[in-house]
Amino acid sequence: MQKLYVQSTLVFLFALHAIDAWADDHRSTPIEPDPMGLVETLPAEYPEHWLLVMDAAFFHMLSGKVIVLDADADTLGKQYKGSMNASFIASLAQSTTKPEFYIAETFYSRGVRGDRTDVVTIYDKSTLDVLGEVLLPGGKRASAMPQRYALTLIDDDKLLLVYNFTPAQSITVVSTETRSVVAEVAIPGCVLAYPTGDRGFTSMCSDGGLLSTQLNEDGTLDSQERVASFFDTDEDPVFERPAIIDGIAYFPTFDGQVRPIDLNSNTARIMPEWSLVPEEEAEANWRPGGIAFTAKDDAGQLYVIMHPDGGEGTQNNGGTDVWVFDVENQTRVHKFPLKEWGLSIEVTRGENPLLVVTNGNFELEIYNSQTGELIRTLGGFGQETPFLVRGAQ
Amino acid sequence: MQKLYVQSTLVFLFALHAIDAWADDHRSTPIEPDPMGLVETLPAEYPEHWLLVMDAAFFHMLSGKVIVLDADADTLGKQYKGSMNASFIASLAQSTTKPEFYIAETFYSRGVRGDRTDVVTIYDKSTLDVLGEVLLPGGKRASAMPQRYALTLIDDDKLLLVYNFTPAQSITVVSTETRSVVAEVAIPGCVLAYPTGDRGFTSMCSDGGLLSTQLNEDGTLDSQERVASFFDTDEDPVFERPAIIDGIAYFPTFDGQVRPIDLNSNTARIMPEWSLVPEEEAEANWRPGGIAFTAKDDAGQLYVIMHPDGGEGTQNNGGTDVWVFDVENQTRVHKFPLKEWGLSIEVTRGENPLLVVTNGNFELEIYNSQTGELIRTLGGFGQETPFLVRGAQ
Amino acid sequence: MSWFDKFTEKSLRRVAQSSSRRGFLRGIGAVLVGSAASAPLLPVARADNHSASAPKEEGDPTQCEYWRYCATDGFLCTCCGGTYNSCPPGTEMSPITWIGTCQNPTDGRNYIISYNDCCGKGPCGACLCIRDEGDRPIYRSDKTNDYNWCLGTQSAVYHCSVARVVGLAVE
Amino acid sequence: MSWFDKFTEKSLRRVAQSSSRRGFLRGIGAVLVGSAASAPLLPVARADNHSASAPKEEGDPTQCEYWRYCATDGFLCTCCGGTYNSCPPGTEMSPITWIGTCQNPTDGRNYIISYNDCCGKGPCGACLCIRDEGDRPIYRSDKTNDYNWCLGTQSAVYHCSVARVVGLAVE
Repeated sequence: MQKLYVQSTLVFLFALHAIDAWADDHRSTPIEPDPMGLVETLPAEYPEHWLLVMDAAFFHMLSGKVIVLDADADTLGKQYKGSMNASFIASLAQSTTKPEFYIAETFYSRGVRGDRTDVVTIYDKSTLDVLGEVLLPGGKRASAMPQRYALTLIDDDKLLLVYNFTPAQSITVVSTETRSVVAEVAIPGCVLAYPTGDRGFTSMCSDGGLLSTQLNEDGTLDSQERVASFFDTDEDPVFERPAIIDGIAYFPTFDGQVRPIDLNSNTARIMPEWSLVPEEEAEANWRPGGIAFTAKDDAGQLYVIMHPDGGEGTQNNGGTDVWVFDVENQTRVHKFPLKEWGLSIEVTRGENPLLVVTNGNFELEIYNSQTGELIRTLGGFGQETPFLVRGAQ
Repeated sequence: MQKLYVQSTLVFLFALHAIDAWADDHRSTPIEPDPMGLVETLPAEYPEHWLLVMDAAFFHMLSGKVIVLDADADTLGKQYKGSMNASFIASLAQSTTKPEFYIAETFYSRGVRGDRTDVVTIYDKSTLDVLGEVLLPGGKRASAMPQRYALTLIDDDKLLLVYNFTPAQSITVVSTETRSVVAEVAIPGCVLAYPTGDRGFTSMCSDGGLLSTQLNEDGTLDSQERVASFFDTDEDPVFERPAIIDGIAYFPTFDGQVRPIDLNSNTARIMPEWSLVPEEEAEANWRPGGIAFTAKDDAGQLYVIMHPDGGEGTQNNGGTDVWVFDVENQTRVHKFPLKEWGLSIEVTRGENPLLVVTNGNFELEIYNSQTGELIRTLGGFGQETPFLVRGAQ
Repeated sequence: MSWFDKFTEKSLRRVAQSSSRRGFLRGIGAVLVGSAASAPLLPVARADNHSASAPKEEGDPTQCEYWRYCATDGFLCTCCGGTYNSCPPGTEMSPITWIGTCQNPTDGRNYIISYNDCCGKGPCGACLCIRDEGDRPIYRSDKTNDYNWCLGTQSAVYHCSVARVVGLAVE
Repeated sequence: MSWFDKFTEKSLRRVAQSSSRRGFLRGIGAVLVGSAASAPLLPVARADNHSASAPKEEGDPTQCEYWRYCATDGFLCTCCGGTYNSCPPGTEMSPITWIGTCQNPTDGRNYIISYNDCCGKGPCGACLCIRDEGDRPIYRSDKTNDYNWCLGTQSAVYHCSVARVVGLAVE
């Protein structure tokens, strides 16, 4: 309890000498002094059950962060592995070919005002140090609710795609090799970048169609191909938030269908839709919804947050259940009720995946993804609004 | 509920025409279109019961703010008058000779990292627009829990004093006339700036003494005078957080005395101490404490947050009561129990002052300062940790 | 603004204390005064007093249920130092906006409402109001509230949202 | 760091869920293992096993009650990706620090503890721990926890605090 500089401490320590001397010979050897300046590091490849929690800090947007948690650990001390700051509703991408994270973020020279600077900040996975940054020109980075495909790695993670909205729409192409901007590709009327084909991406368009773009090796535009409208964006909208399994993106629709789109070739290919809701439960009007409400596991199962009594206006609400689907057989294999209302989900990689749910209290519920059993709830880690969670890759 | 651009709206509006036409002649004239771009303004002189709430946002320090509230209003809509951002545990000063606020704050070029910039941001009281800023050189601004006298106006508000701690201690002198830094005055071993004499300030020193500084008209150093140690900073510490009434600063001590210091002359003058605790209550060991736990009203009464069962370690806790003192007669005139635990207080200006208490839930309790009656509690205004409240001057 | 449609119990408590835990989000939708697009509106009962001095609109603009907010999403400027049609001091109204059509229960008419964001100060944090009817994914930029609409302003930092009448839906 | 000694129910809930509403702050003080300066310490009962392999310290370093934290104030780095003596990844340990003297209940000795702040990332926000004994106002910069002690680091932004043993109080 005494807070002293060493000098003054030594004065009164002298007074204690008699007492301590009395006991000294009875004791074990004392604790060695701790070194100065120790800083922890993490493994360059994260364990399967580690999470990257994207806390947008909606009430304090300049103070967003990405928190690295171990979902297997029992106590906060063991759960919390580190953090990275992430300013103004940032986006995150993780490389699997380099030990790097990429955070697309925005700064103003005076906090909320002044000169704007958009950057991709490059973090080392092991040290969580900033390795460098790529300046994004034009102040174009989309400012929106977090989306998994607002920042996309393609071409063995050599190219990073940043979605822009000003409201003109484009993709800024960043080379992770040279850490520089190499191109900007216009995607008029379309949004986001789902990895597609050899070295490309697909965007979803306002007419209910798609736009598939292929890039050259240097990241410049090679070709673009439009896929004609296949749904009515007013009356029968498809969510722009798919889970991608073996190159097939499963896009839920507002009314409870799923629309698979094959992204394995250079141009997206529409596949037949099927229903998420078994016929015998149709009457309860179950619908998908939430923030990041779709996920997949490495065995190829699709996870969707569902809510009953759905209708116009309920599409972003979240839900009471997570349903799990076999996409091959187009059947539901599990129906897991959630402890609290669920807003976003993620499933970790590997053979024993965990289902992670951001609940309405902005805590993370960790479930066994095969049994639906609640294992633990992660909270109290300094989070405000963790809208989006990514499993460590 | 339909969110449409005007063009598409017009299409379906046509379909509704028949229905509306039916009703048209029975109706009053329709609402006129609202103008575009309206922005509210405030009076250049704020009413007596307006507050400046300094929310340091301790969990999101880059996102601090100062919120202007009307403590007289019944509803949040009428209470909330506006806000100013205030980055990284900022300090606030309000001029009474110019319609301006001054916020001393700190920015980094990349939020939490990069190049540091300290500034005094100048706000217009009426528009809450930024009028300009003064760059503070050296990255020296003290980063500490909010203090009323870390930013002090003197000389009819022509000079603004910014307290620095690196840990070397100094005062940066800013001219509010030229909006520029005019001097830096070393105050070795001393802290803060209590307005003193003609054009000066007094600082409290580590030896239990004081340092009184007078400036020239241009803000440069004129003279400094040390006042010899008058208390033991280890055993009998004086709080550095006084309420100043008629130029006399009333400094509570840890053990429940008050030490008045006359700041009316150019050198501070120590006055005899007296006890905050009536003899018959001494046994309960009442002590002052909290964050900004002293205040005064324009009638010259002193307000202090008190807690019973005080002792080493309780000095920053806050308390259960606010006690009100007649400083002339050195007697307690009121003993107000608080609804919730109190951390900080302020009393508004004028003849019908309100007592404002920041409670442990980080809400503001508004009391009648003469009866102790709780009038209302202000909350839900986007605050995180409003450590300090200033009455509008 | 408007990208906090996605909601959550914790934050919603600030808006609607009384909702039941599950399904509270649906409850918010239920206060809407019906959708002009999905079903034709019947004229509502008119006030007895038709004089020019009769109130043209009623309700509390600091509440999420207020008629003009039928498509709003974000912090209500009425709780942040602004009004339903003006920005708080020191903020800038975004010229780019999304449009809703809301029925005024006082005169039964449908009005086109422009939900301009006020920008340049950090999030107000008071009176979060979320209504998602008619919202579409971000590929429909004309109909989505997932974007921050502080576009074309000096700063893109979102503070709060207003609800301006820009015209009568039918003349 | 250390300037959040000033505490408050709301935040304290994160640390100590069980405190009664009033006086909870005093409760925190009560967990301290006595003050060496205000009253001489008696040696505590020693463990039976005096061998070199005997534990030299006990307790949970993620809890505010842990013996090394007798003068800490701020977020415990043990809850932020660090340990009681090391900073979380990507932060920088401040070379300027304040010093406390805490008694290790395992060996009964008094150790000098250095409370270095870890800096350069925003506030961790987890495991806030506040102990104010021995704290003095900021004119005693050697004994105050009201300053942010991220001084002499690349960034002055505070993240969390460690508690390093720097020596035995008496040899």
